[in-house]
Amino acid sequence: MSLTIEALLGMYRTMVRIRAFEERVDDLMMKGLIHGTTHLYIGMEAVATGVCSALKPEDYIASNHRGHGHCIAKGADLNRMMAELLGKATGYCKGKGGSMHIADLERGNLGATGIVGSGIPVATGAALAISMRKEAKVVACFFGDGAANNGAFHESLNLAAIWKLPVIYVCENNQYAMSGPAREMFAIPRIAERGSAYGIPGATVDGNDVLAVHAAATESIRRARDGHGPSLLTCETYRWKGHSRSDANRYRSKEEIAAWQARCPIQRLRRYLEELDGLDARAAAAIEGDVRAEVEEAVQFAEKSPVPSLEGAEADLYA
Amino acid sequence: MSLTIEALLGMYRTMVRIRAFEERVDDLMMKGLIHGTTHLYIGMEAVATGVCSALKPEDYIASNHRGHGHCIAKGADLNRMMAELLGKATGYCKGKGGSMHIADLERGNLGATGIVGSGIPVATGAALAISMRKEAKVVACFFGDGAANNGAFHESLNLAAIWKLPVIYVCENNQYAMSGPAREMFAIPRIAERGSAYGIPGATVDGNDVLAVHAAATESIRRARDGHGPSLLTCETYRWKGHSRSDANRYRSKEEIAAWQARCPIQRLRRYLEELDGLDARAAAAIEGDVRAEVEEAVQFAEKSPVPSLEGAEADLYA
Amino acid sequence: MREITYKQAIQEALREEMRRDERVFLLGEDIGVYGGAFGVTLGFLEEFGKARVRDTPISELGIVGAAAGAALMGMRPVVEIMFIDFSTLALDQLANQAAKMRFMFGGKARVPMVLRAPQGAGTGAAAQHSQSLEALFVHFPGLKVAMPSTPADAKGLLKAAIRDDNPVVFIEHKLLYNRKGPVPDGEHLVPLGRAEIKRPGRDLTLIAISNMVIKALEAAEILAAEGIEIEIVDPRTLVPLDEATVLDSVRRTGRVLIAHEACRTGGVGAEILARIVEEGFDYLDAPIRRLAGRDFPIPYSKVLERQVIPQVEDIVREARRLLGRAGGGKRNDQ
Amino acid sequence: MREITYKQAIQEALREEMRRDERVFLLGEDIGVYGGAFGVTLGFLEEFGKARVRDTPISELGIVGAAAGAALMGMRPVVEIMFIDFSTLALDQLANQAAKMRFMFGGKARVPMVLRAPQGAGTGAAAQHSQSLEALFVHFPGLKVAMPSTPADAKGLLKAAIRDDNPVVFIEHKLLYNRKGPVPDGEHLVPLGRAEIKRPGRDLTLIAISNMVIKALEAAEILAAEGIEIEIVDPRTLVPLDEATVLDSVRRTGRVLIAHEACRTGGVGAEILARIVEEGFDYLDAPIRRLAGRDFPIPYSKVLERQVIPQVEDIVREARRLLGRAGGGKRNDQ
Ligand SMILES: Cc1ncc(C[n+]2csc(CCOP(=O)(O)OP(=O)(O)O)c2C)c(N)n1
Ligand SMILES: Cc1ncc(C[n+]2csc(CCOP(=O)(O)OP(=O)(O)O)c2C)c(N)n1
Ligand SMILES: [Mg+2]
Ligand SMILES: [Mg+2]
Repeated sequence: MSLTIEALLGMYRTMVRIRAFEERVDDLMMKGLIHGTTHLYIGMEAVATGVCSALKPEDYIASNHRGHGHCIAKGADLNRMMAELLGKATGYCKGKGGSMHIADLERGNLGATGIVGSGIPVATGAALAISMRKEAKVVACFFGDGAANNGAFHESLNLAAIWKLPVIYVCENNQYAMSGPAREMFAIPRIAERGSAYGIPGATVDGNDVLAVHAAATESIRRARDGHGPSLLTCETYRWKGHSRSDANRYRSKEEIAAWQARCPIQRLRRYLEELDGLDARAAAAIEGDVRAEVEEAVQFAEKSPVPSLEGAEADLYA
Repeated sequence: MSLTIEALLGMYRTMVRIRAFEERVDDLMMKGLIHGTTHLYIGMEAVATGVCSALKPEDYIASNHRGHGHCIAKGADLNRMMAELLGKATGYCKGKGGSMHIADLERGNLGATGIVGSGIPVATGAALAISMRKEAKVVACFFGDGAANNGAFHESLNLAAIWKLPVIYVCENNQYAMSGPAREMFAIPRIAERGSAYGIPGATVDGNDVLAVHAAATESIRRARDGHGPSLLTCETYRWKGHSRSDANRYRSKEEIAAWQARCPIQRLRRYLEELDGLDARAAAAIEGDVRAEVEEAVQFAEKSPVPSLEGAEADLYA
Repeated sequence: MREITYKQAIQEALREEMRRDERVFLLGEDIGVYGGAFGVTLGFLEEFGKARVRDTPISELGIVGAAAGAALMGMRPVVEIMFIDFSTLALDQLANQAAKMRFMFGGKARVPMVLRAPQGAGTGAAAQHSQSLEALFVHFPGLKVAMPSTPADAKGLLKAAIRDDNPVVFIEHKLLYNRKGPVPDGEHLVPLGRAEIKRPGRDLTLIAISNMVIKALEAAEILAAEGIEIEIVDPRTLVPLDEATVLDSVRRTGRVLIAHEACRTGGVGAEILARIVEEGFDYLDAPIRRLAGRDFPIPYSKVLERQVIPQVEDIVREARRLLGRAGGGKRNDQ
Repeated sequence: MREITYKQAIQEALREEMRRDERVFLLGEDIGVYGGAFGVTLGFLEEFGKARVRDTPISELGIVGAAAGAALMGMRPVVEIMFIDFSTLALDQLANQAAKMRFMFGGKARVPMVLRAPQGAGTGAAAQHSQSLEALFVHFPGLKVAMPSTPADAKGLLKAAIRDDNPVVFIEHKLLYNRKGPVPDGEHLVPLGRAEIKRPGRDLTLIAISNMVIKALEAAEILAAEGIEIEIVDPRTLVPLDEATVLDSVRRTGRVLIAHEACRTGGVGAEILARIVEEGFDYLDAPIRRLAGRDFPIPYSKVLERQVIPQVEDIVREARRLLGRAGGGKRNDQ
């Protein structure tokens, strides 16, 4: 691991940015300013950050319903994200997509999708395109533990395996698929063991340790870029918030949540940086201040943006 | 292995019956007397026979497009089978189903299906019913190597695993899915390794050795009946004939076919029985004569049966 | 009569049938302790236990197929698909297996299963969580399709669906869950295949489906104030479709408007319209018109979402237009 | 003009587009050395190699999704689904991803992919290999749907579909593969969205789809001998639908018959009928009638299979009936 302090600080900033963005979204939801539902990434910041920091800007990601973190980690513009959540014409999708469908094609985010598992075939196809064009790019495909029980997972991993596609499958095992506990929905202890069904490497890392995620992702990405095909990286983590707006958290205990909160991925990197003398309280506060300001600016941008109209929407349907 | 000579002779007769039936079907197809397509089981007789001989009559099977062998091994009436193939009103499905849809619910054959992999969820649901009713029955679910790459396989095996359902998944690896060679469609050497993705035992047996199939099936069935859940049994075998009527066999060599024909499952059991002094040429000829006569009778029954009419077909659509 | 919500009505139906017949069981994602995404099965786990209130992985194809298999064995599963949009993942098992088994097997099998799912826009859930997809199911012989608009129909039809020996797709509307309506005490069944006139009227037949019935009733009040009496026919089940009741109404009014939320092109409005033309052409004094979802995926923005779905004012306007009254104006349905 | 088969026409289209644009590639089951279940891609592996003629496992959902992903990246995949019946397995990727991505993403993405699949009964392949499912695709905004009936249309539409920047479902009919017809030499494109009058006539407009066009042409000969001149309109694409050509014909004839092989209930015939009623009611001298597949799964028996699908004699009979001629008799379409 040869990460510079700058690189580590970059990761730290990304994680804090995700956290701040999500907290503000949560707040706007409570206030009824965001309609529909959203799925918050709080607690899982190390996964998107660890993976995306190992990608090059020209690489791709495929996201899912819990996608804000992926999007931010891949470098998205918070203004356009927030505008999208507020259903505004200036949003990433001109208000047509919302939280579950943000795509940022310019920065290689191939889009979020609300149907669990459905991004996996799409990511696999993107990797196929790369492979056919003989480009040295890779696709990182994010999905949850729940998605790993869908047929889309199976068919895609097999395709990628037999065609040696440059894709890394990142399973964010936050222990639950909505209320479904991974321990009951799988009869195996580690989801990464499924790699063996396709003849691809499967690795499990602590998904709250951004450095561990980064290291494992770097390895998988190198493999993919070198033409050795896909791998399955399972990151063990936890979502702090309810599954979505309507979740009453009946399926898990306060203690369990608290135990995972004690393992905060941001605090963890902060402590590490402090040990390295890379970050002190002032610097941390400055970062915090920066990102809160960015987020506030995004909210203001979104609020004063115009609402969309259906005028010309045909052109957004058919090219 | 404590199989009696009678039991072995029963298996032998079943295999010869399947072979004779299929050869006659092939012949009727060539003559244009069977329309549509059929998928012949010739060369694979040991799999259905080995598995079904390990089942009790009250157990169930779920079949697939290449289903005549399963059907016969589960005790079907050749007359009604042949009548179905000839599209007659006396057939198993009153001429409405044809080769790919024969079901024999009285004998526990839950039916064949023409959509690859689609019988797997159905078999799993049947096992769920058994499990909910706390019956000591099992379901044997037959499918090909090709089906193991479909999402239906993945979702079903996981369900059966987490619910410990009494089902044995019998993958008939005849090396090809139509023209798709298993060696190219999987990046793993043995399909049975996929069991580990679901936390269930996976075993691979010589699918041309009826005794090996019987032994492995017996073990899986006991496990299932005792409440220990599903297993995945892969039987390595080969189909001698083309995939279906229209196959030009462009994807495999004559030598390969010949090599597998030299490993005929019927001859193999015959040699074994001869060694045990359980069968001599006369007895073998008698069996051969019996089943050929049965098959001829079936053809005659089918030929003189009436064609169906749509009269009253509404009642065959909605109960 | 006592008033309960649509959701409570569905709960009563499920509970009564589960108590009555132990072959009835539920399976679906998050239906246990979570109570289902819309809370329909809240409390069921406690009463009926894990075996009969079966939380599943996110395996729509697998669980619909498992329901078909269990049904074939004589069980009576009720599968919940969290949003009907996801039924596209399960369509093979539903339409090529469950729907066809009986016929393919020559009339031998019975597949008594129900697939329940909520549909409809209006919650800001965007393109993949807001569709109305009844047209898919209507096209596959072997399926029955129910779409209740009131608590009473929801209860009665769901009980009938569970007792039916065929696969029934039972489509709920998200915006109806918390609406109240009268539901008779005690055993209440509504047979599949019988339409209901939700409001009688002489001037125009408005055939409305699911939540459109509610909007139609509102529109009817507005129109009544203008002296226009529209008759609202709710087919309640699309398969079987009660053509007789529809045609009888058309015979009396001579004018027809059909309203549904699903996309216009290829929606069931076309089928209903076609049947009226084929069987009741001579009754018609004017072209039949459809009010339907515009041919777009459902947009996220609240403003846009509202625009792609027919609203009360659209019904009012179309009714006026059909009756040659002023204020017909420009239409919003493409 | 030279005559080639429908299958050869499709081959020419694929070959020309693959030679012209290296982003075009094929994926599907057994399309390589086997040449596809119907031999459409025979020889392609030799010319274009394994990378561009990509044999896949039996993973319909996965490969349609992979095509969508590759298309999103700027490739132009053409997926072959062996029988359209299996598209039910891939419907989520087709209808919820490929069709919606552009819209959901605010008009940014392009998804230039083609899904080719054969459909139709008449080969004794029974309930799961004989369906006609165009109605499913027509209902999802974002998809285009082509159904050529002649070699020339097959070639021209497929080339246009491949060059189109949207997902196009291109539906072939098994019974047409070996039929010959004239196809112009050289570059030949048929724009999506333009109907063609396959035979002019003054007495009745017969809107026929896919293989029904062939049956309609036969029926027209029989009717012509009786002095009845029917006009056969082939929409060629269902989305976009060329309403103008249809309505213009109806305006001239005043009588309409619609024929397709798909099940009657919820079939596209209803949609076409509805549009004519909505826009051309005043042109109509008689109720529009549909001739369609009966609402059954396709039975295996040759005898039964024939009975559930409209035949030439059914068209002749219905045309006579609509024109009030003798011999209309009892109908066979439920
Ligand atoms: C195919 C499908 N089934 C069900 C749902 C409803 N749903 C949305 S998110 C979710 C849980 C997903 O779990 P997981 O994949 O672990 O991701 P997480 O939400 O935990 O990040 C469910 C069941 C859906 N969106 N798509
Ligand atoms: C879902 C689906 N895709 C494709 C087909 C066409 N098809 C029929 S059999 C077959 C090969 C099946 O291979 P396998 O499962 O190995 O069984 P086998 O025929 O070798 O016994 C294919 C591709 C189908 N029937 N269903
Ligand atoms: Mg999860
Ligand atoms: Mg095989």
